[in-house]
Amino acid sequence: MLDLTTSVIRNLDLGHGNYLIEFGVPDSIQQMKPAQFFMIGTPGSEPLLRRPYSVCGLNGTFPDNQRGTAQVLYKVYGKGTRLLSGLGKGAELQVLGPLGNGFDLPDTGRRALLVAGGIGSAPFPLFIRHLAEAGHPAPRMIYGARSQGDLPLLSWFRDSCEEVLLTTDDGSAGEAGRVTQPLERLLEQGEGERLHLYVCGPDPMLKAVARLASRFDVPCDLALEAPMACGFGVCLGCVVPVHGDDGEVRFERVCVDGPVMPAQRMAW
Amino acid sequence: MLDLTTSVIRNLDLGHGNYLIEFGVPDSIQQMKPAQFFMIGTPGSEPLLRRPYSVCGLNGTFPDNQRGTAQVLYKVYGKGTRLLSGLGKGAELQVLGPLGNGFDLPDTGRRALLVAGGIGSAPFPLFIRHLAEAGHPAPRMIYGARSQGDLPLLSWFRDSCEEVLLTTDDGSAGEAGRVTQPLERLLEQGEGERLHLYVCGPDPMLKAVARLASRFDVPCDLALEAPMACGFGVCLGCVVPVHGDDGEVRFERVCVDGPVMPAQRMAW
Amino acid sequence: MVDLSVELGPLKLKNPVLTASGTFGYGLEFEPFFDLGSLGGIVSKGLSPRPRHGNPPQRIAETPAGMLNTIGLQNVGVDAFLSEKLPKLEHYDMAVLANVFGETEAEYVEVCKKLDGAPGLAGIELNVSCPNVECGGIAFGNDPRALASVTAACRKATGLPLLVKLSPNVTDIRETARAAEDAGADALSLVNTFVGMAIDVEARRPVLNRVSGGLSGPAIRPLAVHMTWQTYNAVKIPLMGMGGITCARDALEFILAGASAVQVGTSNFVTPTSAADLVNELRDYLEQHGFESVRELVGSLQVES
Amino acid sequence: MVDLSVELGPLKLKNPVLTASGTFGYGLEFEPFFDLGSLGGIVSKGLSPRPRHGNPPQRIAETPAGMLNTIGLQNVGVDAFLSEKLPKLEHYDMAVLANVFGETEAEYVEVCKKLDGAPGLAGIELNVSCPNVECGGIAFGNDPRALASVTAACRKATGLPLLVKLSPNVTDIRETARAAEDAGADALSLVNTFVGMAIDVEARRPVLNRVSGGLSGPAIRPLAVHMTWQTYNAVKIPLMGMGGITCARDALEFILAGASAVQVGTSNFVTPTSAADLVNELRDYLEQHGFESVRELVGSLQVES
Ligand SMILES: Cc1cc2nc3c(=O)[nH]c(=O)nc-3n(C[C@H](O)[C@H](O)[C@H](O)COP(=O)(O)OP(=O)(O)OC[C@H]3O[C@@H](n4cnc5c(N)ncnc54)[C@H](O)[C@@H]3O)c2cc1C
Ligand SMILES: Cc1cc2nc3c(=O)[nH]c(=O)nc-3n(C[C@H](O)[C@H](O)[C@H](O)COP(=O)(O)OP(=O)(O)OC[C@H]3O[C@@H](n4cnc5c(N)ncnc54)[C@H](O)[C@@H]3O)c2cc1C
Ligand SMILES: Cc1cc2nc3c(=O)[nH]c(=O)nc-3n(C[C@H](O)[C@H](O)[C@H](O)COP(=O)(O)O)c2cc1C
Ligand SMILES: Cc1cc2nc3c(=O)[nH]c(=O)nc-3n(C[C@H](O)[C@H](O)[C@H](O)COP(=O)(O)O)c2cc1C
Ligand code: FES
Ligand code: FES
Repeated sequence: MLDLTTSVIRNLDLGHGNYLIEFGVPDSIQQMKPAQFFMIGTPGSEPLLRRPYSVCGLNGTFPDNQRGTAQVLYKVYGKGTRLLSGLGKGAELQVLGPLGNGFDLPDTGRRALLVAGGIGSAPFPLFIRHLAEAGHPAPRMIYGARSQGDLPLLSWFRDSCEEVLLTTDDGSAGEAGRVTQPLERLLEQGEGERLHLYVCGPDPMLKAVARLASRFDVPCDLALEAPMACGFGVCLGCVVPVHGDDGEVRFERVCVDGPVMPAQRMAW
Repeated sequence: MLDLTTSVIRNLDLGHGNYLIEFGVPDSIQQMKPAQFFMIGTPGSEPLLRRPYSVCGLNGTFPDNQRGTAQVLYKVYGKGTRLLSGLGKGAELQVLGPLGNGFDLPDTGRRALLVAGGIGSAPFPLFIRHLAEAGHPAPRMIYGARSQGDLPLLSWFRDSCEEVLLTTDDGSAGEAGRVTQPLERLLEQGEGERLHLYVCGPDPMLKAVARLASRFDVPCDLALEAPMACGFGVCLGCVVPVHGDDGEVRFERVCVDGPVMPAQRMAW
Repeated sequence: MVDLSVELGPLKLKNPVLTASGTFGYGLEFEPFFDLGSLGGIVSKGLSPRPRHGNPPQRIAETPAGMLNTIGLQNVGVDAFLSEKLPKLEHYDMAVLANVFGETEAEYVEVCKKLDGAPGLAGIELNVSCPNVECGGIAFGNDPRALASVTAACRKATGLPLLVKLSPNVTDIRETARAAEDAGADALSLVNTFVGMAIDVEARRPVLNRVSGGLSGPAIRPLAVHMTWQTYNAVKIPLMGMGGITCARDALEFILAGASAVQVGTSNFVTPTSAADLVNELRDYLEQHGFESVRELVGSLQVES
Repeated sequence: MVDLSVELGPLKLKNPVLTASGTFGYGLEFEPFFDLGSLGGIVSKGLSPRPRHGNPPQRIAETPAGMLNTIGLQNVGVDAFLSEKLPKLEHYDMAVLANVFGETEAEYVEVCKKLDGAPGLAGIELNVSCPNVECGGIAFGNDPRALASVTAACRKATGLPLLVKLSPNVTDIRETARAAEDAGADALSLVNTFVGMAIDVEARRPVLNRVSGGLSGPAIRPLAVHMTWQTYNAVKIPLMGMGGITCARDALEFILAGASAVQVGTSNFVTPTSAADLVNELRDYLEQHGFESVRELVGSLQVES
């Protein structure tokens, strides 16, 4: 774990409030697993807390990125992301990482099915690269969002996945509705036996996908979000209730025990 | 008085922590008097309060500035000025002004002698232009600072004043010592009868110059500084003790009753 | 069209946005920025029987997301307020409240009597965060008995709507709130500033001439919202909430927690139009969320039990 | 070479910088960031007789220059602390203090007895900001009598240096400070968090599951410095100051106001190295200003009278 002062290399505006920011990182960071994350702070004392962002790419994840860099895909919500979006080349960043556990590859016999909700697609580029490097076939992806503009990196995902099924709440791209619709169809066709679901997106989506995974008994890993103060396990602010091995519900920290947790452990 | 959202046109680094920032202003602002000031805020919620800065230049004060702009000369001290120094072209500024009273021209028979301490030279470029426009001869200036690097716009002042007498605490430029040394010599030579002192700089300097002015009975206007929350007269935070016409000491607001006050009114 | 009007007992306001005492001068200073008539009301600088010079500088200090002040209740005095300030505010369609303080109970009563029946005055707000010189210097507002006594005395002195402005520097604000309610207050304002202090570590001196001062601004908002919620659940009279309000979202925290109206304080210094902007933002929020009246929101916080 | 060592009664520290309870885990979590031995000491997460799960999420909320938390005193329990955590800290040259809390006086005493004499433990800090279940739920620390009683009981239960950590949610902190002093505390820590609340105005619900939480961070610093100054002038025992400290300048405000040592809390979350950085900054300040010992600065604030 490093706390590094680095600087912005570029901060690409992808439209609709989505950005891809690139900054320099030392070699050790290149070992990061997909769905591991950084706590990123911008200069100045506001906001007080750093914000968590998944690693989206590293050396070679995107064709045009520079060596010794990392990329983070983010969407502007509030103070922290607004400040981030205003940074230009050379601006200073405070970056703590790698944090959290990250996605593991699927067991043999199973293929990764990525389920992303909007900006929840952030951890998948690096995961797709990891799958390729490990000799896995290109995964399929179900990518949903409110509207057409909320599907960042869509063309990159189309190039890098076997197939991308789209859903939008307003029908402006792909099927009108939720990611659970195409997912349920796939699972009803019996595909579940050969799949491992990797899910990242807003809480209601995670819950809906987890319910389907449980109904069809498919392995399912969720990349969770929680408000975080520290990101490295000390504030105890980011807990979620999970079923312990002893069957009792207890609180675990999303930042160190997650952010990836098997869906069946969740005690929502 | 306007509260305008404007943007940075350029932010020149003059070295040693001194900057000249230029931003767009509407025509009404062009009527500002020297030593009037702005309350300037930068985007984001930190620092809470805007900071006061004198108007340094307007259309035509500096040869290369654009029409419809104002310039502010500032030095980096803390949070607010540090943020300001980081802004590039196009960055948003919140600018409230014109505020305060400003310098009046000297009475006939008297010539302006400008006394500046470091960044206290900020209001003088506009004042020098006003003097010229009113047909006054180019003024003399005594310009003091801690060290050589703390004399921003020195070559501009040299070009625009009849004479610039320099003092530095460390002797790195001009006479070693304080502005009061050359000033006292001038006054002892009997020049006081033909002079009106205009003074801007740190408090101890203002006090020392005010004492000399009183000793030699020279008209002397001070551009005061005080911590300010509002800049337009409502918080009552910026008061200084002054002698009232009735002889009693009372508190007046630097932001609306000043920042320019006749030295003899001060009840320090 | 959404309905922004609210009632705090006998005090009727066209909208729930006022400006806080000591942060809005006597109102007139804001005429260059917006139409004062767009506000629900304004609260005057604290008024004493005679004019006061206030404390020597340094009077203010910035702190993280807040500021400290020791203005020391500098004011023109109640007579000048009535003769010079109030008449100029009369033509604005909004409520003018007079904030009142004293060093003794008799001074409070004296000012209230003078204000009683003044044309164009909508009500009185008692600032009880002042040291009680007859009572060892502890603030009226930090002692439920002194508070009840001064409230009851002022209640007798005026028929105007009477608000008591609570001090937050207490162990349990519900006690002082109930004391003011029982003594006849029509509504409560909360909160006044928190006592704080800043030190210049280079000079090794307090930044403020009077050592300590009152903390205001966004920093105190979570504390003030909590006190509003506590008080809402402890008294029956309506509340006027304040402490760090800068925008409609901030104001809504107080309204949801139980405030029928809000006051904008320190934010007036930073963005002179903030109170007027807030009225518009509040209207937008109500429209976007399908509320017909802001009164539906007062105290409507949903808390699982 | 400047001398950073300080003494708080029987507690000797190599430098005056500690980390605050609940913000530094059990210390081990910070081993990746710096040598724990560079600190004056650390204070453990609050320990109860048995392990506690804490409160359900959402447990934290950011506020202007601050944060609210309702962690709910989740901890491993005193036994696991003694067997699993404390031994791993023994080889660091710094003081380990155990922060202790209970819902009854008996629970406090139980934990103190278990800690008494534990190898490598430098002292005990009582967190008295917990609701007293036997006494109507009002926090021990907000009631001078309950505070005196629990302090005296713990004093009997342990020979270790005993610190009482004061709650800031009181009308006059000097009263609780004196109560703790009279009941045998060796030193006082101040302050714990202020009670606050945040509301999600879209959901119209409290942001925190438990509605209210404790406010910490730079926002509270001016309030905490003031309480330190008040307490310094009211008691004879030494003080450990905290509340919003992020750097040496912040720490110096507390030291000048009378704190012999300081604790860094929320800042550990934002900048994991802040406590270690602070030690170096403090040394620089002393050197630059020509002080030989940090003890010269304690309470050295110059106040005109
Ligand atoms: C492990 C982890 C990894 C993450 N990875 C990424 C990532 O790669 N890219 C990314 O953009 N975000 C990511 N997030 C979410 C990101 O941290 C938040 O969007 C960010 O904290 C928002 O900060 P802010 O200051 O802009 O908003 P705040 O000012 O903190 O919040 C503003 C408002 O937006 C709401 N809000 C904040 N975040 C979200 C959200 N994610 N969804 C919906 N509403 C929200 C808040 O409740 C609040 O009302 C991740 C979160 C976690 C826990
Ligand atoms: C009417 C008026 C006009 C002004 N005009 C100008 C101007 O044209 N150009 C300009 O650069 N400044 C000017 N100032 C001063 C300027 O407002 C301050 O320098 C500024 O507020 C500093 O803000 P900050 O956030 O950077 O420092 P802060 O964070 O507020 O202060 C940081 C530290 O620096 C100290 N400090 C702050 N300002 C000064 C100062 N001026 N001198 C010495 N120490 C200081 C503070 O006491 C504090 O210890 C003016 C002030 C007034 C009242
Ligand atoms: C500079 C200043 C002066 C104040 N003067 C008064 C006053 O005269 N009477 C009073 O009751 N409150 C006074 N207050 C308190 C405010 O009315 C308000 O209660 C407090 O500032 C909290 O609100 P805010 O955080 O929005 O500023 C003053 C506050 C400030 C900042
Ligand atoms: C997440 C969190 C947990 C805390 N847990 C405890 C605790 O267990 N015991 C205790 O006495 N104080 C606890 N505190 C209070 C801190 O020790 C400290 O008193 C307070 O946060 C003020 O300091 P700060 O502003 O530097 O954070 C906690 C604070 C935070 C933010
Ligand atoms: S964010 Fe602090 S423990 Fe997880
Ligand atoms: S700065 Fe507010 S009155 Fe002068």
